[in-house]
Amino acid sequence: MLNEIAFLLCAALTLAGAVAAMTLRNLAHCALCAAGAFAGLAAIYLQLDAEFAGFAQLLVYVGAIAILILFTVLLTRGAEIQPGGPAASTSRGMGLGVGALVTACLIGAIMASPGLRGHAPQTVHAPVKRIGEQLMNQYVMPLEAIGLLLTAALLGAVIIALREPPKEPPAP
Amino acid sequence: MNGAGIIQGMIETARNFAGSYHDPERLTTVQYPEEKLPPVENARTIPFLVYDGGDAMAGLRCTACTICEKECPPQCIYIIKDLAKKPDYVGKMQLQPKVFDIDMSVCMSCGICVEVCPFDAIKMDQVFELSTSDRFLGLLFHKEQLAKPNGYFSQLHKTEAAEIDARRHEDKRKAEASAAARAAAAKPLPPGGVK
Amino acid sequence: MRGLDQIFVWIGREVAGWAPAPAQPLVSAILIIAGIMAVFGTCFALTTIAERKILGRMQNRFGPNRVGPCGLFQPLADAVKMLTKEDIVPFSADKTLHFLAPLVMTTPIWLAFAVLPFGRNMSALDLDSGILFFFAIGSASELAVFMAGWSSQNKYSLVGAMRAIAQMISYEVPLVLSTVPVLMLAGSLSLNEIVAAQGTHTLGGLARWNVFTPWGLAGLLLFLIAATAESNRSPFDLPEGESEIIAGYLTEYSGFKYALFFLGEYLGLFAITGLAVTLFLGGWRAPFQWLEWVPSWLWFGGKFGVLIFLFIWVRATLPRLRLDQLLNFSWRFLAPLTLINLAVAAAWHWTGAWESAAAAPVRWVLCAALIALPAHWLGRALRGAVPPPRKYHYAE
Amino acid sequence: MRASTSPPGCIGTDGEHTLLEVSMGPHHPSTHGVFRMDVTLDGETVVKLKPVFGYLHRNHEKIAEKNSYLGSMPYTDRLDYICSLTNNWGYALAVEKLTGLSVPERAEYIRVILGELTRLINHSALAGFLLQDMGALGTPLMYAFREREKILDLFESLTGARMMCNYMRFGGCRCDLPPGWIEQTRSVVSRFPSFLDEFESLLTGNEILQARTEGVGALPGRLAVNAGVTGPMLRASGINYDIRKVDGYGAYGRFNFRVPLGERGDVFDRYMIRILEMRESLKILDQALRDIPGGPIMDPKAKLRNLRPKPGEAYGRIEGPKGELGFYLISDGGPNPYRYRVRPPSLINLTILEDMCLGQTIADAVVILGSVDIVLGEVDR
Repeated sequence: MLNEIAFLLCAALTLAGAVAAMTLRNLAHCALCAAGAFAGLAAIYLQLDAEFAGFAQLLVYVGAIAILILFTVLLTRGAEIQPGGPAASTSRGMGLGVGALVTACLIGAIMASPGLRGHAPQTVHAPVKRIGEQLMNQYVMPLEAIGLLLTAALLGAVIIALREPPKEPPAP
Repeated sequence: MNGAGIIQGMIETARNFAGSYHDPERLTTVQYPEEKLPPVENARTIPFLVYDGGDAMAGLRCTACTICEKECPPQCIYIIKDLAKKPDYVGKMQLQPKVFDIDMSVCMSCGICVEVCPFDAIKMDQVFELSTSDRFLGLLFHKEQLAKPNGYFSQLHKTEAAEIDARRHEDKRKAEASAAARAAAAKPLPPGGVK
Repeated sequence: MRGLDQIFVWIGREVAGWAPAPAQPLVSAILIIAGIMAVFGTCFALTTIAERKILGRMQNRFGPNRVGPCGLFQPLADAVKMLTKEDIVPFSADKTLHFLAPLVMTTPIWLAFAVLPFGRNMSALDLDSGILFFFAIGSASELAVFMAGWSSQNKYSLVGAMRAIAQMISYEVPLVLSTVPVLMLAGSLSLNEIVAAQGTHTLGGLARWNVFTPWGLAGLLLFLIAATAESNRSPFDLPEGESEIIAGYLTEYSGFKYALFFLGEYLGLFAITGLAVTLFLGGWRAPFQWLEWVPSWLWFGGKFGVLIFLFIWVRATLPRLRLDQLLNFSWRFLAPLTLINLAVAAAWHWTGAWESAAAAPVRWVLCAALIALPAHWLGRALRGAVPPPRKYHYAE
Repeated sequence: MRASTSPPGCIGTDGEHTLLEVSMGPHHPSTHGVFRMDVTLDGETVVKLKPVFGYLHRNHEKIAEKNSYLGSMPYTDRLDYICSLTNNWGYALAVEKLTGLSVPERAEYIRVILGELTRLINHSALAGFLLQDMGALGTPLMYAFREREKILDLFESLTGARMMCNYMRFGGCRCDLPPGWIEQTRSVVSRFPSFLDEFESLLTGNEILQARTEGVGALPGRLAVNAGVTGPMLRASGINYDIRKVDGYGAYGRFNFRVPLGERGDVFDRYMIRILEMRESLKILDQALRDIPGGPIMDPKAKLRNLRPKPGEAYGRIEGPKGELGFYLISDGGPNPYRYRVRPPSLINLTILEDMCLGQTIADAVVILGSVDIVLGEVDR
């Protein structure tokens, strides 16, 4: 009973945060609401006894990604939203497509879960040590691939952010 | 070495931390209301009027010459002369102030009134706890508040007061002597004296 | 002595024992929470007065000594002042965020104390991933700083918030990375197990604290530097750099909200100091075997106090860095050095067999050189081409 | 509600960057009084800086034109309230030039002693304030003030006041040294070098201080000369100009001392030049305290009141701790000057502030302002 109430609260926080992040007009408010949604998600993980995933979610999403978003908001001051303008952007179609894809994946995962087929969900105890061992043995290739991808992204970001060297004035 | 200067600085603050517990050279703070610094003879804060004898108003040395009023840079002195004259310490008839006000909220403690006074009548005090709840009239001192006995002045500025007292004593002696001489000269010759 | 060591555990158990059985977990949780809040609340009050008095002595003055004996009641007077001050909210401020920011700052910090082991069997929550929890909780303060700076609608606040966020992001990297060698060698993220890993003794009864190894010493220094920056203390107090941007993101705060920020900052400092004690200084353990009779929580408190004094001492001595120097220092000196320290810790681990009297010093010196030389080179590179020393000539 | 996400105070862009205009002061912790800097920032970089002053204007010159010559003397104390005695000296020098009064030897020595003590006070306090601006939390400032107290005690026992001394008179000094004063001064002076060593070991080698000051706010010697900068700031830029040497006023011709010169003219040089100047001042003090002659302290021709100089003009200048402090007087034969003008070193050194700050960060601007060494009482008069 207590568990259900807690889940509902967390879910409500997550959903409300997400909805507010989409609809609010003030970019700073949007970013903070997104942070709230991330925190709600972390709470759901924690409720599922996934300590590591929950804290990692907090550390990475609330601690880093939300801050990055806020920083972007601070740095791009010119991008004001007109009060009367449409809330949705021009890339609505693409957004819808991505959303549909993610929803499909989620539905697939839910349908595949054993809980739906009447089995009692088995309590999985996943201490950090075991997660680490799994990451380093079974899932080492995906981990490395992600690492490579992130490094590439980082390098790309640095190259984009590098100030262009002042061009030599053309010789007269 | 990186950080050597920082470590050196930290040693310096640590030395001062320890030093403030035992070295009076380092901890020079005086905890004011409980402790007070010894008085400095030359120190000056606000002016006061010196009087001789027991009666403050009668013994004021001020002769209402208004030199201080004219010279005061911020012009905080206000004098009205009293036409009734009174004899000074050598017996000469002098004017006296009817009103002698100093606005202490304007006074800047420069001491120029003291320097220019030819009668040693105005001197610098050493009080400094002057706060009052009345900004205007509370700091406007009248001659009753300003008058302080010569003994008080000698306490504050020992050397200067001794000098002045000696000079005035000498003047008085001379004046008495000349008065006596004059009296002697004016006195009719005793009958049967030398011709 | 065993009794004194466990006295708080015993009191907690006894008091909780009086409650009816179903309520016992709740009562004991409340007791622990109340205990932590009381201890660290008092600690906050004492630190403010101690800091002012120590700073005063270092600057050759008395410090506050008017309220109560030796000025000990000064925090009370401060509290009364803070609480009775008018709470001013700027007209154009974003009122909701302006109100929420101090709460977001202060509330999560309390959670961080949950995982710290303050003594033997004195850890409120033994989480398997305790240190991760600690850092996850700490990330909320960045949000709070942003909220405060943004919502005040003040240029100084905004500049202060930007500085604070840039600084916190930059220093979180070395802060977290400098703890990794400890986790690696202890083989756990749980703070209790990290303390346990430092529990054995070597020759002469000296404890095997991490700080007694080259990588541990370097790690502690790196961690402390990063912690100073994370908690916005001098010489990294740019977000509140008084002489430059008045009070940074706190400019528009007054009264109780300001006090909450103040509390949050000090609690953050305490939490991170507690973590430093746990990770590098052996937590609640005694330095020598023959000192084990002193209660464990006293050891924790003592080490904690020494580190707090160190923070105050640094604050009294050093001028403030500039923003670009601050960021360069983090990215070009601290972050690479923490990574190198990781390798040094690995080297230390591999040479674990060199325990003999002849080999141990070699191992020590080798590992120390592995971290000291890069530190020297990185420092040289950071300072750039050092101009020739200045010569001042004199005209007659 | 405004849906704007732009922060307050954006004043537009310069095409690529958004500029933020920040008005630093007059109520700001680092402006050394009521001084305002209108700073335009690109991020943290200063792209424009406009010094705004006048908040402390007290009509000093006009008051002096109305007061008697003597009556202006206490007002000069309040120009640069850290160094009241050198202000006295500059004014006394101008009036002495105007009236042709000469100063007895003993009074000249007393003036030199007081002037150099004032220089010690000013330079040590400045170094403290500079570090305060750099965020050193007042520790150096407190050390500087600790030593300043000891010198102020000397001033009090001689002149009667700690700061507003009002001591020098036209043709001499107001009163002679009290007994034992020379010995007290000697002991204070003999302990000052240990304070300087302590100060330097706390600061000069500090890496953070070096990083904050190296190359910051460099002022080329040429620009400094063109801007009329004087004092330690000019000498830090490597220009050898010290009025004590150039004019040899007072008794300075008789002392053996050197003028330290910097080479890069940045904040570190300005800090270091002041430290070195203090060491030279100590040398002058040693010689003056050793050689001070006896004799009168006032020109017998001097009179206190009713000074009516012959019509004419005079410019008296001294090497004040902050730079060339000059007083320009025109007399029309009346009891008060027809024109009275102060050349305040603080103000003229301040005019070059923008050139030093452009392209530096706002934190540097604060430090540069601190290194200029201004006192608003003198800037605004």
